[in-house]
Amino acid sequence: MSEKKSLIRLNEIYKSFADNEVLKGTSLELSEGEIVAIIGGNGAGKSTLMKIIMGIYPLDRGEIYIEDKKINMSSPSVALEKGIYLVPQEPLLFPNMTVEENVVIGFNQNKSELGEKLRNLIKQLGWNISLSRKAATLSIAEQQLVEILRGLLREARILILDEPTSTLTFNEIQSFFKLMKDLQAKGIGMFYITHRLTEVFEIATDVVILRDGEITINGPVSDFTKEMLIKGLMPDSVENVKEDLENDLVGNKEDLVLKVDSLSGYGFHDISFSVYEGEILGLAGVVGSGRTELAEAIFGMGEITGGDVLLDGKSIKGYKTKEIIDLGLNYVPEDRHLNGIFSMADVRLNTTSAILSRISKVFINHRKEKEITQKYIDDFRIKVTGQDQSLKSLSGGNQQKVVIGRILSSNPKVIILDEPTRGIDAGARGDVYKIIYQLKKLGLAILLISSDFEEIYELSDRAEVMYHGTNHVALSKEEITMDILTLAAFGA
Amino acid sequence: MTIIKRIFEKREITALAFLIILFLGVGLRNPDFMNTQSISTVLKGSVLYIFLAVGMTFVLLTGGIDVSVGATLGISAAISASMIRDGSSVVLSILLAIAIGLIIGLINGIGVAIIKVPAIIMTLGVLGITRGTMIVYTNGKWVENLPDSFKVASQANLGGLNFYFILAVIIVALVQLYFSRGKTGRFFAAIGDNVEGSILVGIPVKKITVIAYVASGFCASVAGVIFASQVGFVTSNTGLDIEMVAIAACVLGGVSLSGGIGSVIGASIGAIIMTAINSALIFLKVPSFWNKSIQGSLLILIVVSDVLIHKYFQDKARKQRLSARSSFVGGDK
Amino acid sequence: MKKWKAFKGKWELSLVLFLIIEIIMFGLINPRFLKIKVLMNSANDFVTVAIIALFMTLVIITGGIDISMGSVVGLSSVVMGLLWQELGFNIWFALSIAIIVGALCGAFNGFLVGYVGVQAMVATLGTSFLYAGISLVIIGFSGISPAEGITGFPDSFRALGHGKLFGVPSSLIIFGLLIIIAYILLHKTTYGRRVYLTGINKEAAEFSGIKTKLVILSTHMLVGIGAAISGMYITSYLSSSRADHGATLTLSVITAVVLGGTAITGGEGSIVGTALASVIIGLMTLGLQMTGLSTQFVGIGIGLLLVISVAIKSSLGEGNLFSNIKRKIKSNNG
Amino acid sequence: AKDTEPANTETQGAADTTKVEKKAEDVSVVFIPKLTGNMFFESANVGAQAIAKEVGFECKYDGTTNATVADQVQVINSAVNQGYSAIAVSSNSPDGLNEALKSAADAGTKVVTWDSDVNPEYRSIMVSQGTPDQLGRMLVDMVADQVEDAKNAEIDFAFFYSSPTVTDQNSWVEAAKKYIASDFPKWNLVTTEYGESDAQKSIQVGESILNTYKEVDAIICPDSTALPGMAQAAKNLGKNADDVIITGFATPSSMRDFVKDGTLKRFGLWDCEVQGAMGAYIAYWLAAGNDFVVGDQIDIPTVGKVEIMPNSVLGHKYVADDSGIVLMPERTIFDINNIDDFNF
Ligand SMILES: Nc1ncnc2c1ncn2[C@@H]1O[C@H](COP(=O)(O)OP(=O)(O)OP(=O)(O)O)[C@@H](O)[C@H]1O
Ligand SMILES: Nc1ncnc2c1ncn2[C@@H]1O[C@H](COP(=O)(O)OP(=O)(O)OP(=O)(O)O)[C@@H](O)[C@H]1O
Ligand SMILES: [Mg+2]
Ligand SMILES: [Mg+2]
Repeated sequence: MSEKKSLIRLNEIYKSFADNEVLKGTSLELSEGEIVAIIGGNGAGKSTLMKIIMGIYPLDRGEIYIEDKKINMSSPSVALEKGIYLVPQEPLLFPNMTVEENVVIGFNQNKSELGEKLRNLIKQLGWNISLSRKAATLSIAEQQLVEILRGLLREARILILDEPTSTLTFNEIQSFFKLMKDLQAKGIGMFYITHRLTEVFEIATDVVILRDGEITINGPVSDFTKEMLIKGLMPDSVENVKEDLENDLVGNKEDLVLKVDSLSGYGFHDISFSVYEGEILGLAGVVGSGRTELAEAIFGMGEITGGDVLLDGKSIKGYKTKEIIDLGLNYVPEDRHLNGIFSMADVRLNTTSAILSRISKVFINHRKEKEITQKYIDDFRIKVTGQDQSLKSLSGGNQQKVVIGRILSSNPKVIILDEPTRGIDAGARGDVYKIIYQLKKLGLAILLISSDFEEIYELSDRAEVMYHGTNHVALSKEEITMDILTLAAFGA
Repeated sequence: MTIIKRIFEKREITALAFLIILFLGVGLRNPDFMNTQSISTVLKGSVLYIFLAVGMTFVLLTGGIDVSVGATLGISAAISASMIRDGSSVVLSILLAIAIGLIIGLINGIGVAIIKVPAIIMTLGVLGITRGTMIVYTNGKWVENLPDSFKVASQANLGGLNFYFILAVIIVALVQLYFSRGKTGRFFAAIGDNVEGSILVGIPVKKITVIAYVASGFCASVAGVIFASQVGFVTSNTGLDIEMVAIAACVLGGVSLSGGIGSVIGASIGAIIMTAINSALIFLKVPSFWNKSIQGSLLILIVVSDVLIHKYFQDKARKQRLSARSSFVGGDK
Repeated sequence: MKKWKAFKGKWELSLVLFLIIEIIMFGLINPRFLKIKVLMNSANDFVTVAIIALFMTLVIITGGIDISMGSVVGLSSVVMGLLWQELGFNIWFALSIAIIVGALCGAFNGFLVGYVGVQAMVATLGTSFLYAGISLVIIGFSGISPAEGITGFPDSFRALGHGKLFGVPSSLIIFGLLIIIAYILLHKTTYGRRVYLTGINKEAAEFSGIKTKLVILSTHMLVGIGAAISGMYITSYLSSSRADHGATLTLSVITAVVLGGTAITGGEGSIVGTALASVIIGLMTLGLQMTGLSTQFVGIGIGLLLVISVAIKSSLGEGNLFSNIKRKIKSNNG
Repeated sequence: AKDTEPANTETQGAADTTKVEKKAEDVSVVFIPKLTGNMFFESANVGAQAIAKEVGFECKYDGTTNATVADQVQVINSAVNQGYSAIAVSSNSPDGLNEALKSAADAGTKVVTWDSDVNPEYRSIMVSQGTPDQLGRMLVDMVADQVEDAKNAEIDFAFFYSSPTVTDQNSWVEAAKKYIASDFPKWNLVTTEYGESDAQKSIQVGESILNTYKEVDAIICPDSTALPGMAQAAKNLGKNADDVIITGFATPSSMRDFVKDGTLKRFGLWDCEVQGAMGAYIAYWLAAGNDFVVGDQIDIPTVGKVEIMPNSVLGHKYVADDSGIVLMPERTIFDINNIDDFNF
């Protein structure tokens, strides 16, 4: 592939945020028609590197060459002019604009022409999205679709895709991959960031592993196997969690903790299931099947129109969130940034935010607060410089661990985990799985909501599959297979 | 149902409806309120606020706020009036007053966009500085006895409508056209909606933000010149607290203080409402110590009902969408 | 770089530094400025702003703002005066009711902002008209001559604004007490923690079981109480109960809070900062007057102080002017 | 109250043999208006500065743009802190300044009021343009002069001034109402409106008054912003003095054009430059070390001799040797014949 024309070449890029050295002399090249998969742990610097290419962050040191010309990438408009476009990890839409406005803003072309092109593109992709909806009403998944549409419509020569598939459904991913291949054939080069190794082999031509700001592996995909990549990603040889804990998997099905009894609300309808002590109940389904609404309703944050929720046999319907937490149910929200973290606050404030009244009467008990925070930092191996590091400077995986720590600090009997590993790297994911098992061992009842069927398959003792707001299928341990999950989730 | 929803989504229309209800309601008690003379008084009186609200809309759309407009209005009024009184050419005086407005806007814009001082702080500081400067300039004196020719312009009518009001309408129409059709018109709202997103799609955020404040300074200085012409004398407290009226006007017209939403048409209707309330209370022959509390109650009533109506429809739409998702299965099975 | 950062982290420290420089500078210009009595008595004038600013800090930390407190100051003053003079209430009982009225005004603001969801600026703009209007209405109905106002309060009440304890004027004592109360409330109690968390991320706070609406309501209520206390102080200090007391406080209060390091966007701020900033502004006003400058121009000085200090503060942040300049210099060298 | 004892060891006999104990340069006066930027007070300051220059004492003009008691107290405190020897203040409230003035007196600062008084215990001399009664009557008479058989005429009139909280305007209006009730029982008050010292609003409110109360015969505007605003409003609606009587208090320069073009016939004011000069000079005179007892005379350069009268002329109960009133010589009614004679 070396004869191909080079589109962009990064030479010895350095970047640090305050004292945190994120990129330590990273060099990378992309040529026409290449799809370079970039993998690496949370906080490895993948997004940072891409934002530097896009001109969002200024670099500290190093050079960027586009078609062998050195470029001063001072702002995104320079990058856009050079035909670079970044589909960001966190969608950056304009909530008060329609989908169409969101996609076409910033173009210099005629608006009606653009609209036409956009409609064709959507048809070609076979995606189902209404152009006149306000972006504020879109789910994260839909927002991600819009971001991708933006990138595609821009006809960039260099397309950067930062975890575009983390919220897409299977079908959407397939049509998206097809389109990527079309673009590839046209000579467009792509950086493709993902945490899913199977995707690397499915779509990428080259693969790069970024570890702690340095490139450790770089080469054509054909040179590697999945195992090699996993090994490259995880130096500490993370043991297979599942096997380790296989023996304990027999749930103690005597004590019913959470019982949902034909519960209805907006977005879900007539849902019934039970969760027992020491058991993980998987709640599978595709994005938009209504699981988050269900979970929020149970948690006292959404409306319940019928049915009942019993915690330890006692109805908690209509209770306030605070009372529900105190009664022993807690929830790890799906949208971490919106609902999960206090980004300006430090780790300690985040960890204890749900148990303020418990650790202190009126005055804050700082000693106790420190103890509790340290416990979770140690237990979950949260990578921080100290308890007073602000959450916004942590990587996604570590942020999620802090959120789980907070949920646990309330000593719940039941926890609901909503997409607990979304956007988290393999290493951190292993950690989170371990944590989940620990909890199970402690006798907690766990409701695990996930769109990642592999996750449901690996962790669950039983599973419910939701489809269009109802619990469509209930599966016992033996029945949980990837095939059945997939079929059930799509309504079969 | 959908029509009602559409209407409530278009905040300009709710604002207009409220304005009409206000006129009809007061007109019912006192038909004089609906005669051309009173309506023209209201429209004429609203011109200042319309200009301020148009400028303010630029800034509010970007997610900022400009509380210095009252001071800018004051200093522009004082400068243009004193020059005209002292015999300078009217055109030159107006241009100079506008130049001052542009400079103040530029200072605000640079402070907010480039030095990154929060908008309310920056403009609050500039408010204090500008007011002080105005007093230094006028030496605390009023500017009086402007030539009648300059004052007469404020009474000029075209087809029964006040000339300045027509000017305001034209400006509003042009700005509205720019916001909805212009190449960069959408950028202001985009910045207020999502700054990072704007950067990503290549919107020159700093430049557009500076332009927003410059536009606000421009509008405020034009309002200042119009003030001088309408009132005929410029007191040292000219424009005092007027920024709050301008902001209230924008809010009434559906411009969001958190940025990203709103139109100049809405803001202008809001400006007319704010003016009309003043006159309406006199026409209702309410003892005037009630004025302030009635104004306040109305303002609260309007924004509260607006918020509630909005919430209601948003909630309803959400529920409908979610219900559609879950009930869809019935037909499917 | 490190030094600048530490500097930024300790905004309060730079305020102290500024305060010292300010005192020395004005002292050099006019030595009378340094008289302990002059300095202490200056508190009589700025304490009305400072009291409200202390509690306003909490509101701004939650991401809100309250521009109606000036009207609450006037309303509470009128309510107290009328209860005492017209209805013959005991002065301290009248005072308590006035403070309750202040709390109710604040609570109504908080209700509009927290529960109804009206933007704080808009809601309090409306109520600022309303509360000022109510003062006029009750004066209108009471038949009191607006020309004369209500006056002639008993000495015990006048001591509130004029008394001294060990030579320290009561204004300073009230200020000190309220600093301690506000400090403990915001920095030492779980309530304060909830205020911060609500300001940083309201949604996440809800998911943590924090009743954010109640938090918002209560912070506004505290400002209402602060405004009423300020109203009582000023009524006593001027021995006169009037509706327009406080009419011009709003901008000074917000200036003090922001200069004190509270982010107008919420989530960040401290009582010590606000207290220091109040003193800085108070002494600045006094000092500028004592240089012979006419009081009407003091606004220029305060405006400059506000803009420059906040510009410096935000320039010290990541990715702004200073770091940009630094980077430029560095890349030129390297 | 104590009786006034004319016997005085220091100023024997006629007080016009004034002894100035301090040199003029050593005396410094702060001249304090209710608010700055109001034409009335700015004109008074012109008089104050002129006499200060003439006599040679220092006179600082200090105030804020807000007519509030709190701001004024701060200005007074600052004057005392800076060691000024006297203040001449136009008070925003009859009682709100008491404490500040008391501490000023305690610190040795001489206190004079002008235009708007405080409780007489707290000042030495007040330079008064007249009692509320006089001014209230003057307002009414300016209307009555323009009406045939005013006593029996049934006329509708309105008040229009700055705000319901402002002290002196309200006191004149109260006095005017009393006078009308007793002397013009057939007059009918249709409305009282406020312009908030906001020129643009004053015009709008003015127009609305004329549109709402079409039959209104007279509008009385004892406020220097409301009067020109009202006149401009009438002009905008094409009305002149024959359609509606507009009168009130404002400076002649702000009304000159309206008188000339016939929008209104007459309005009044006193010579505020002279009042300012008197206030500043008397403050200086006291600070220079002069004492007085009620009944004495002061010789004011460019103005002439004025007599210190007892507080009772303004209806105050407090009577003391060292507290008195100096009345302005004349209040002026301006009309087409004399408007060009004044330039303040
Ligand atoms: N704006 C910022 N300010 C300070 N630190 C930052 C900022 N953005 C990123 N970082 C830090 O830089 C490091 C790299 O972050 P980056 O987002 O590039 O990781 P990533 O490889 O994309 O991780 P993930 O897989 O979780 O998306 C992290 O430690 C993060 O905390
Ligand atoms: N049309 C919509 N209007 C408003 N909010 C929506 C809408 N669709 C989804 N959301 C919100 O976006 C978030 C994510 O929704 P998502 O599409 O993931 O569906 P979901 O119903 O939560 O399904 P699941 O959890 O099963 O994936 C939820 O908090 C949901 O309330
Ligand atoms: Mg990333
Ligand atoms: Mg979900």
